[in-house]
Amino acid sequence: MARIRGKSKTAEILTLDAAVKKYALSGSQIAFSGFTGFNRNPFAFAWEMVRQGVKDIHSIDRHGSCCTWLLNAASAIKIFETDWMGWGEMAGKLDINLGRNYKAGKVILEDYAHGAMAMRFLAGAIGAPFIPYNAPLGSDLYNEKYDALGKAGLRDGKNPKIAKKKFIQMEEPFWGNGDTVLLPAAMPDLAVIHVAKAGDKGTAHWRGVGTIDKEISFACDKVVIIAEEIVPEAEMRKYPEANQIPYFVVDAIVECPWGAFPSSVPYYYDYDAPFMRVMDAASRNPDDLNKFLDEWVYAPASWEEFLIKQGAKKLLDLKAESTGYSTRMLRGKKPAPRMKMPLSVARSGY
Amino acid sequence: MARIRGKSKTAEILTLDAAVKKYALSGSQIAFSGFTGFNRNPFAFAWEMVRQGVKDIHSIDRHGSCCTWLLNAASAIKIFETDWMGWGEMAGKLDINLGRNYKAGKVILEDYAHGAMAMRFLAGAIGAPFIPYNAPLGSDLYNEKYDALGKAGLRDGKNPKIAKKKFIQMEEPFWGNGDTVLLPAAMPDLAVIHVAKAGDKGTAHWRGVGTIDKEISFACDKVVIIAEEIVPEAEMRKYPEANQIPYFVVDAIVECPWGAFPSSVPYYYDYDAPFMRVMDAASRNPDDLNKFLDEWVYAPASWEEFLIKQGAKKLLDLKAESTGYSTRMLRGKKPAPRMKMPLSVARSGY
Amino acid sequence: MAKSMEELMELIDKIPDTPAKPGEFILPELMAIAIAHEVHNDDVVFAGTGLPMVGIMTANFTNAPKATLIYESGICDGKTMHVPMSVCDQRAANMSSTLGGLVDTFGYYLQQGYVTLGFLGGAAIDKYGGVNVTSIGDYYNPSHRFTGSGGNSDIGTMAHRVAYIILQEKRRFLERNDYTTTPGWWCWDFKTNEWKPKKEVWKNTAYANNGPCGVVTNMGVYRFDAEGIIYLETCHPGITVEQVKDNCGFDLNVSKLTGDTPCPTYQELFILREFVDPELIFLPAKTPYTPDIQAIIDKG
Amino acid sequence: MAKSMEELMELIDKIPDTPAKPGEFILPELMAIAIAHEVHNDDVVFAGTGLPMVGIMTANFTNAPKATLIYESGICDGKTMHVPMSVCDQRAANMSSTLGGLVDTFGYYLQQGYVTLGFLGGAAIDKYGGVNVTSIGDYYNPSHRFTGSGGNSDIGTMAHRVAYIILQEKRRFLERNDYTTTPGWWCWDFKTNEWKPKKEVWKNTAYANNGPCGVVTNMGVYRFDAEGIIYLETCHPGITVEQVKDNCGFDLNVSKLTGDTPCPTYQELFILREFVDPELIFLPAKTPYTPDIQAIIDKG
Repeated sequence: MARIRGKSKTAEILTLDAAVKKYALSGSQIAFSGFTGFNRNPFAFAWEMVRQGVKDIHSIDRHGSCCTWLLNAASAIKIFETDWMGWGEMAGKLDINLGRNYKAGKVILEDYAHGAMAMRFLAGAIGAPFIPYNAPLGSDLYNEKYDALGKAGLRDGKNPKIAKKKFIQMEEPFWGNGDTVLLPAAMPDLAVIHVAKAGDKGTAHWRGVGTIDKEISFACDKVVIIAEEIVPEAEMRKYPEANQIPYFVVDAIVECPWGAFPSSVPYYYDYDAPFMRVMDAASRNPDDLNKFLDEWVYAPASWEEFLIKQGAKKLLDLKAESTGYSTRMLRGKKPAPRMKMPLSVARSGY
Repeated sequence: MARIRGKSKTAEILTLDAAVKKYALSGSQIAFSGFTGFNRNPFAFAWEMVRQGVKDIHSIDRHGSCCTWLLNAASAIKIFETDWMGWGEMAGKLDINLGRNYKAGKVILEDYAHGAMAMRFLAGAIGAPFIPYNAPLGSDLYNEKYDALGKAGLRDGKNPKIAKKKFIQMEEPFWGNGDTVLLPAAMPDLAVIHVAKAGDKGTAHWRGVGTIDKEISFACDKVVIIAEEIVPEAEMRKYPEANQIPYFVVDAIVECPWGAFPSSVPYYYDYDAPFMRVMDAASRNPDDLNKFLDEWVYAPASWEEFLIKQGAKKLLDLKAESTGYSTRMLRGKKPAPRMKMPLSVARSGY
Repeated sequence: MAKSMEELMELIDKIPDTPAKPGEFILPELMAIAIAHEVHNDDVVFAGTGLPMVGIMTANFTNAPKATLIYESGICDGKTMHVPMSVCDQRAANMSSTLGGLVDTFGYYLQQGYVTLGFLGGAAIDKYGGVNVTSIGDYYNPSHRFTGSGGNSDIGTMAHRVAYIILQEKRRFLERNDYTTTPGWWCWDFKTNEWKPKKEVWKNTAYANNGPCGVVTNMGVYRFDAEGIIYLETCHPGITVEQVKDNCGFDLNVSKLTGDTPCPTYQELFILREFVDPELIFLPAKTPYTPDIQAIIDKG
Repeated sequence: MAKSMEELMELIDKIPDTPAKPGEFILPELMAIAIAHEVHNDDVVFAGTGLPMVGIMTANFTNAPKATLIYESGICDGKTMHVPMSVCDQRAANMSSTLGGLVDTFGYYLQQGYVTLGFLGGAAIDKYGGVNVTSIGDYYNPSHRFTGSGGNSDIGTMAHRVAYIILQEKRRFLERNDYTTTPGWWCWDFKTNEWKPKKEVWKNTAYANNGPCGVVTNMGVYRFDAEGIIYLETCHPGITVEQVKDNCGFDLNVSKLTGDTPCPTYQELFILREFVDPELIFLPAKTPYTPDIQAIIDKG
């Protein structure tokens, strides 16, 4: 839904610390960039949120990520409105911390689906209040009984970020096309978007898999860009077709190299599957989890210290090759083979 | 609105002649790429349509273009559902041929607006039957009296490409956000998209100003790509972020260098303002128009002959420089100055 | 003998930024600069083809260098070196921040609420700033048929402020339009068939308080009062209030007239002539400089 | 001594494309190949993380080289050299046709009707192919809470055909699911509160005739009859019909059984082991080749 702005935003360059302090307010609705735990999760930002003790977050997302894993680990999420509550490589399994908090009644889960959330962010981005979607009729996702925010009394119109209904089923009026479902726009308070490069005026860019970070950036009131590198704006203007975010949507830019670790930034570094396994293992009991948080979140003096603690070998192994990823990192039980050409192309062309 | 396809399309490479014969059917609903008369108008395709005598086109578009100018000149358009009926540089004035045909009762005009048409194509592209848009309440565009297709009795549901209503005003049900307007998706029979490059499998790409050609390509049943050059598909896969059209939406690819003349293809060639003035002058009386059509449309043996007749100097002058356009072409009364830097950047930076 | 663009750039700050006198510029120049003055440094501006484009380009080189220029084809903040003939001219895309498409500009930017100023043309305007770019007479059998909305109705209602450039004639300044393409401060409520303040028709929408902030014609500059009714703010130099009233189809409020429209400065004219439209695409001819200005230029 | 990937590529056509024998492969290999066999050469396939991804990658290297692989993060037709761990792994984007985002995959591709086959996982399935990946027991106080839909409910209802891989247990093969994430051939009509054929609930929509076409479990392969009810088509080698029925929560139709699930061929296994998951990310271990196959490999 539209927010009429009387003047243009001007992006300011902030430290990670200052950006979290200014924009990540307890109780606010936040969306993070990337997809699952593997791609451009603004982990350093979530890490700093936990260090600063931000609480009661309404996380609205298309996935569980390294960010939501950490926020759940610190019990900082109060409402999780999303569609897939696994995270990272622990695909197919619920985030363990989330499960524990849910069982303890500390978090409300509102279930949607990937496509539905994508459409909700699209609607939010284009300033539309809702969007029709072929949300599957007969799915309990669109069963009024299972509207968790409604059941919790939060659809009373008092929170301007929570729609009065989870969905509305209606007869399609233009084509005689059966029933369709209207979904409310997503329009969170804050977008935290990890990108490869940002100009010092705010124009931002990434390569590789797309996700819906452009839509999120437009759907949110405030936008914080976390960049591997801040470059002169002129640099970003050489190939404007490649930029996804125009500067006028950006409130703050933070330069934070390796800030998406342990997720990947294509063409910069790969994801760290072993570290994600460490995170997952830690979540299996509260003592281990506290130890993990103490060691990896609270103890390091800065994000740079956190990276230094990971060690040089890891940074070397994760550094992306010209394919955009690394073949030096051990992901499974055997090292990655070196290939000159994909088998499908070699055997069947395009 | 969705069309369920049981198998993937496979793009075939056709000549201009064969592509028009196979896909540009009289009476069908067609959308052309580009924007106004200046950018990536698939003019060669429209030119061949006129030569083959295609009639009764329902043109659904965001603009008048060189294509619709020529189709109107040949009285080949029966319904013009669009938002801006000027064309090319004759900005601010109605297309003269269109005006003549409209006065003679030979064409139905259905008025929308740029944003409305963009949203209708977005809805068509994502398979949604309609989309809510802040179409201005109180504008006669959204006055039921001025629904031209309705008045003509064409909203009876018999034509699957014409919605039962031009728009529906409704109360916004999720946020208490006043009234909003639902617009029906655009989902024409045919998209004709002029691009810079296409892979021989169909993946397509352009640089420069964007328009809504990706949305149109997905919104239409059939898609014909007209490319300045067809290259090996492998060539297109080196930087997939730059490609707008995946091959599986493409039905046919036509290689047709300079096929968007007299409009521009950024980084290939500029628009030809003087030739557009010739077109406009010709439309001012029927004799001149017939002479123009005889000379420039019917007489040349092929599109290549048409280009040869334009002369080498023109091809040299229009050839794009590394800025994407040409400074050698006389557009106004004085030649273009050579600049080393935009004044705004020189004086105020970014 | 002719100076390079770089040499001309060096001269800009030597040209006095003081108002030129009537007769030292032509009307389109006055109008282009009047348009430029509507732009604030913190605006996100969405401009239409023609003089609006020329005007905001000039603003970007003078009073509003930090303003963001949007063109509806999808161009965000192009750093233009040569005047575009159209909103989808590649010239407008030079060194832009992003290059999207119509869904970006009308959805992500405009409907989302990022556009602070729209500058548009119009064929006719009503007393409340409602604009007609569609047709005169019966819609289905018009005496004049224009191009239709283009982006007019979208930009004219979703930009925070909107300004228009219109040729002033009795038949173009009207109590009511035959066809309202873009509603002004008052409009029809089609649900009740009443003519109402727009704020009521658009009640509860995010856009209810947006509306026209100014009109530039060949005769003067106009504003809107608290009731949403147009009034004359300034007359262009040499134009009388009587002439303005004679070219207005309703009883125009001239009580708030503040005087003459400010003349463009020599520096503004220099920038407009040398850097915005030196190709003479939108300006009909290059007006000669006064001898003292020409002397500064010649001296280099 | 170890062969390069290029040398291994040269060997592919020398490995016999004849069925291996039970014991010469492990169950995940059988299942991956069973998944691969669901893919047609003219499919646009949308696959989920895990074994579905491994299966369709294998298909792209064997029986369906021209199939288009879509990953929900926005990847179209990547030419993969290393198995992705996730649908947004950059490995999956290698040499792709386009790189969009979720709006592309779920809107432009899926809802638009371009996806011909979805291959997904599931925690539990009902007799009509309805799938639960959300929760067991009371939704608000579940005995098991799973990850939730992800793309399951979208892909499972808008792809022309959809197939699932599910671990077969009595509590996962049910007459009715506690929670239906993705409806199968029958589902609730929430407007009338009736359990109905999906074609009736989805009447007039473009998607009414889409639905499940197959299920692969650790015990067998299943299809759906004209009423939309699941039946056993093949048992995996070594599995009896009795075992299957014991691991099914409803009275399973076994009358259409055609025999054993085809064993993967030596060539398929070679491709799966050497080219799809040589890093052993999804496969638990590398199964030794039989001596005659190993001899072909060693001989080069």
